[in-house]
Amino acid sequence: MADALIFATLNGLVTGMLLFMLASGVTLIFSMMGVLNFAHASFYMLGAYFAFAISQQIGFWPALLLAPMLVGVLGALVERYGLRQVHKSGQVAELVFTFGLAFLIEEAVQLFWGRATQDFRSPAALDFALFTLFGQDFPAWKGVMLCISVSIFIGLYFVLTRTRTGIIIQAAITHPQAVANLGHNVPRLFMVVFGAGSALAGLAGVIAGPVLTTFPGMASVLGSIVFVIVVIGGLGSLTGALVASLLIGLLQSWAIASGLGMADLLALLGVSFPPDHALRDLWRLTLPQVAPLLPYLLLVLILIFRPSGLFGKRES
Amino acid sequence: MSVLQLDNVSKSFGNSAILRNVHLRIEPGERHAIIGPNGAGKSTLFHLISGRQQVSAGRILFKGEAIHTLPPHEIARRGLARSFQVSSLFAQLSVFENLRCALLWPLGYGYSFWHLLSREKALNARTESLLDELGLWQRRDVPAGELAYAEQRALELGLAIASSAELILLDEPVAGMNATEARQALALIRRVTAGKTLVVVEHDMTVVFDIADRISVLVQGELIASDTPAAIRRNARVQEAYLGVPVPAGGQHA
Amino acid sequence: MRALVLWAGFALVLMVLPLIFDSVLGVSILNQMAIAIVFALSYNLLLGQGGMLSFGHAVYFGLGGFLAVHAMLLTETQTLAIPLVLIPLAGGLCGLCAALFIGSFSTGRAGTVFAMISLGVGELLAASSLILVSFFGGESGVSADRTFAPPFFGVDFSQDVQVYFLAAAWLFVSVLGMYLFTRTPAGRLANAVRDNPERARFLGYSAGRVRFISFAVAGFFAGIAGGLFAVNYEILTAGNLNAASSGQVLLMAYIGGLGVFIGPILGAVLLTLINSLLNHYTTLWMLYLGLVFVLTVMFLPRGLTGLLMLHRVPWQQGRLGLLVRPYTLTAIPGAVLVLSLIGLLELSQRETGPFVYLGIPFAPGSAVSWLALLAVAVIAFVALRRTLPGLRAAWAEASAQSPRSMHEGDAP
Amino acid sequence: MHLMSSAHRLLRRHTTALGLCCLLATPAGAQEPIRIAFIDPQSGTFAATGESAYKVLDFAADYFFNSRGGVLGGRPLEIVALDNKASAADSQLQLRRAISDGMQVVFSGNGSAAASALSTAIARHNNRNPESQVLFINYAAVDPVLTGADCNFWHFRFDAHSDMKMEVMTDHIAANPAIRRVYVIGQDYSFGKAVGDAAIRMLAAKRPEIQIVGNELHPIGQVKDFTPYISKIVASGADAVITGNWGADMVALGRGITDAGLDVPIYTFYAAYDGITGTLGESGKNRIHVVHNDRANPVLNDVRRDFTLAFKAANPALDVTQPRLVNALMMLVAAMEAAGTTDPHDVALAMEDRRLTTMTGEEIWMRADDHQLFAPLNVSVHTNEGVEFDSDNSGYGLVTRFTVPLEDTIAESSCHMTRPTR
Repeated sequence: MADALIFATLNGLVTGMLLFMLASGVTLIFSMMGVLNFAHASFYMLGAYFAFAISQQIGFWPALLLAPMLVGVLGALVERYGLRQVHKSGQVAELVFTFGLAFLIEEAVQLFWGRATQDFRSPAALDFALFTLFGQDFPAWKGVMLCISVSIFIGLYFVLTRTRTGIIIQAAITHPQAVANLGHNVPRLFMVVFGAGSALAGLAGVIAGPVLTTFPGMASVLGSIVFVIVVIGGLGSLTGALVASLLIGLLQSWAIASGLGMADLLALLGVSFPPDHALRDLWRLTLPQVAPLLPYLLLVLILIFRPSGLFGKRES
Repeated sequence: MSVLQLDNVSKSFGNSAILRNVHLRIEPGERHAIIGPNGAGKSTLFHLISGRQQVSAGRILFKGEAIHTLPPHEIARRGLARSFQVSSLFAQLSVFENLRCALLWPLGYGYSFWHLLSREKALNARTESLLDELGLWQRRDVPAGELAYAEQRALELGLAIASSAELILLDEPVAGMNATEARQALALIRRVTAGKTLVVVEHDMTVVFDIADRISVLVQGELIASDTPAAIRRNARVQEAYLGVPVPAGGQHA
Repeated sequence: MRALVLWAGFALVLMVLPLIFDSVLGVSILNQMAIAIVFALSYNLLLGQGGMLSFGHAVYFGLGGFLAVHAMLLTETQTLAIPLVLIPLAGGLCGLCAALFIGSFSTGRAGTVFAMISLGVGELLAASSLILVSFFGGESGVSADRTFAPPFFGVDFSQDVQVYFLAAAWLFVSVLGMYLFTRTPAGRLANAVRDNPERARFLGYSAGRVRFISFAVAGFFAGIAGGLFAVNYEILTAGNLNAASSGQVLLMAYIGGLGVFIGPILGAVLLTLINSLLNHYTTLWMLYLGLVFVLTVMFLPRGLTGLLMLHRVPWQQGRLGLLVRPYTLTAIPGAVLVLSLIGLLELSQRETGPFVYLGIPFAPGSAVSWLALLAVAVIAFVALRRTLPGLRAAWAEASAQSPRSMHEGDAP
Repeated sequence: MHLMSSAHRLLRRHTTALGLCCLLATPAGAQEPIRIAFIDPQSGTFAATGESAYKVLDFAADYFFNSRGGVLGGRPLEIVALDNKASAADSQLQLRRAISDGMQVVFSGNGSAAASALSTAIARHNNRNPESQVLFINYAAVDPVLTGADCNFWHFRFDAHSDMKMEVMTDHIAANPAIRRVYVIGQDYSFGKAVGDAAIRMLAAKRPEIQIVGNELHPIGQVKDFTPYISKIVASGADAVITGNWGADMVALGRGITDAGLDVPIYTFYAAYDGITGTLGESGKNRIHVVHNDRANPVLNDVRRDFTLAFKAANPALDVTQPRLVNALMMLVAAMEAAGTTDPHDVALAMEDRRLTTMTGEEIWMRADDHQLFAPLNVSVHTNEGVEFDSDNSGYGLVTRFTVPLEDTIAESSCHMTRPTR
């Protein structure tokens, strides 16, 4: 049991930090521009596909750098020529626009790379076990994933607290109107933040692509979870995004590892049902089965009882 | 019995107190103006009375009943209407629809989904006459968002007075108007609020002394005086704290 | 009087349609359209009329549909004899109940919070539909035979055409019901709350309660649409509840146009045609659909009906004639550009064999084909750049009196 | 009739307005073609499988029949792909389209939901409209109920159903004394559950001492990361894994297991072609065991070899993924020739109890009781050794290690079929 728990925790950390790379971008973009970017996970997918294409030509390591940059430029272009155009039609239109964009990117990816899963692999040099615990390998690539995502977190923290741009961004998060009054070029700032957020998502895609498989559905699998995190953590709160990312990552990982079921719970309570009971589907549920539901349940509960999220200060 | 009674009302955000121990009584039929420098807490006072914000301490009675714990729509239903400093309209609805919406609750339609609006003759007639009264007849079918500034202010006022509420709070009704527009607006206010209790927040001193029969002065969250216009003019504390600061006629405001 | 004529005309069109499109496929598409129209209009009550952006409207459609199928099953197993004509009502009531429950905690806030709750609830239900097999039937869904219901004046509903008339009747009633709802105090207040919830509060209305009512009504009609689906297809699957289904209805309402009542009807008709016909000709239809959607959001914020409505001012001023020439001049290079771009996309998808497009054979492997299409596209684009200013000027002239700026809606 | 065709023209004109009519190019034969609807996903997530299957069927129609003078005295076969987007509702819409166009045979199979919806819809349609009946050839949906409790006269299945495959799989596992601890994992829906339940039931009957160390269901198509599941498999000490997973879930599971350094055989049904073989590559070598009807390597005879070569020449990026499509087409044509008509009722009767020698020389049999086809079943291994025809042009492919003859795959029929009377 202990070994399962340790591995579940490690896996939860890796997933959680990966989710944070996406959630941080969504949070930054939302706080500044008031747009919940539905297409954010699509940029993550583009990161994986771009890296796959580049790594086939010139190798993985250049791809690790180039693909996120490409995605970032693409994101900036989307902001400049798409979102800005829609901005005048209001918040709902912006949300709907990113929704349509996600749809479009998924189709475009299929147009270029087809619908099958791509054989995108981590570099062969890292194809070894970092350590083996209780007979199970921890792949080196996962260690790299963790390193990259943690250093991104540290880098982000540094940029936001120690640099001029970061301080303007922070100001824009809490007082979106005030920054424009200070004479900053807000549209350009928006474009930069959108591009940087997309690049972060792209980087997440590059490092996750080899592990979580690169296929056209990879965006939608992750997409809504990222929103859940951002909302649970509190719209506009980076700390919240970090905590919620780790929470969701660990929660799902532990839920799967635990293997507990309703039947166990009922047995604990001394209740039993005949196997053909009308509610048989309910009491046969196991925690791993409902693990993917947990984030959504948490989302709905949080929104009902604490709409500003765990760390948020503002409602929508 | 006073129409409106504020007992010891305080409001603070975090550590900063916006209003401190405000006592105020407004009698039926009174035309009461609240003046004070920027940041004195005038708008906050309106927000507290109308239920937009919650009091930190004290209580507010409307016709003898406590309303400071009620949500805004409950307060409005009891006969307290207000206007906003920045026009707050239903931008995509026509002028006519804006006013009709304001009449629905007072005429007892509630949340009805079994009445057809076009069939309600009395409702529509009242809306039309209100349109007339506000001088917006020609703009009847224009979306509120497309009105000119002065027209928006007129409609704003219309939404506040439509319900024939007993107490009407007007937040800077002539702000941003030129002299002619302000004069017309004042005439309109006088005409449509005849016989009702009126509380006005206003910067423009000519307006205030023109319209009000009582004036309260709010300085840094404290009500330092509440008296007739003549008495207020003479009041030393008011002169020191407020009128001592030169305020050019015509009312410059932020 | 004019309204009466319009509604009679609507009824007449509904009666005549199956006589014109009387093939099995034609009737089938008509049925699909009827369902889609009711569904899209119910969504419009939320987003268009009430300002509530929902990413989970399929929940009410699906629940209504599942309940309807179960009601049909009850009839099939002779537990209860429910006339088929009332099945959509059962669906509607189920949608209403679900909306009453979910609306009770989700309509307190609009905007992003509402959108996120709808997303969460939608995902929750979609995921549980695969787990709760006894009600949702797992991935193969629940199926029932409609012909077991007692005949309705001798009609046993074994033929699609018979179902069409049932669907058309419900469509008529639903459209009328939703139209009338928008003309009631509750319906008008929904508009008011959409525009300015704060102000509505100071007029005596709880914004949450107003939204709740619209939400419940929308749920009811979505449930009716689900019930019609159950009657027509005799099966419901988890796919009817999921996010893709919710996205579809958003697309319909948005492309059609949210501002005007008939907008979603137009959107539903158009999207049904695209969904059921376009995929026969190209595997890229979803890509085209996505492009159309994104371009609509960008350039036609009020959808296709919004574009039509823009012509009202020129129409009223009798200047529509001014637009004919510039429209034609722009449409020709515009159409050529679009067609050549489609040609390029399709060509890129072909691996072998001649690809006959617009009667011209192209060879996927040859550079000539590519260059030819590309050249046409470039020429059309240049031509379009030259004709657009003329259109813009004509627009400005035609709608001179309107203070609103002209829309660049028709730029492809 | 006249009205109907004019309506048809009207509908066509409608699509011309969309500017896409001309994309439809159908070569006109001298004789009226026999048009066959292929209702499968051609767009969306599941399109890869549907597209490649269509290509195989279309190619086989030309290769075996049209180039040799057609069917029923010279009528060419024409396969019309209709996109059902793997949805039950769209399947029905496409069925209506096929009926509108006068087609009498429907091929389908991808996705149990769509197939069972189609089977029910076709049975109902045929009941209600005896003048426009349709035959349903199911080439891939493996839910046992389709030829069991939910069987009907119009449905013919040309793939072994999941219980038959599971019999073979469990026989194979039971025969391997090295396997003592088995982990069962599947997608959380009826097929995944059925596979898991069947595996446990059959293993318990065949080798009771085999321990089931895990029985896990995961949400279908929703799992971001399989590592937590893999951890559990590793922790359980399993020495074999059984799964019914397909698509991206299969790839992710397979790669997850190998990434974790777990060297155990994985027994499954759908772990080849359409990108899966290529993606599994080296990591799946000798680990992935697939139970299927469709033998790829070693190649049994020249007919099969020539067909594959010709197909690969025409479609270099694709593989002959499901040769049972060819079997189904051959039996259909044989039944048509025997009945001397394309009338679905007569063809169905002619198909019952029919035996046929396929292009590989193997014999297949369509049982009349439940319309289930019986054919030799194979256990094949994912490898790059001894592969004549690889898949996804990856060098890897399936090599059959073990074959169960037709007679040994026959299970009791549980179908109570009501045959329509004329």
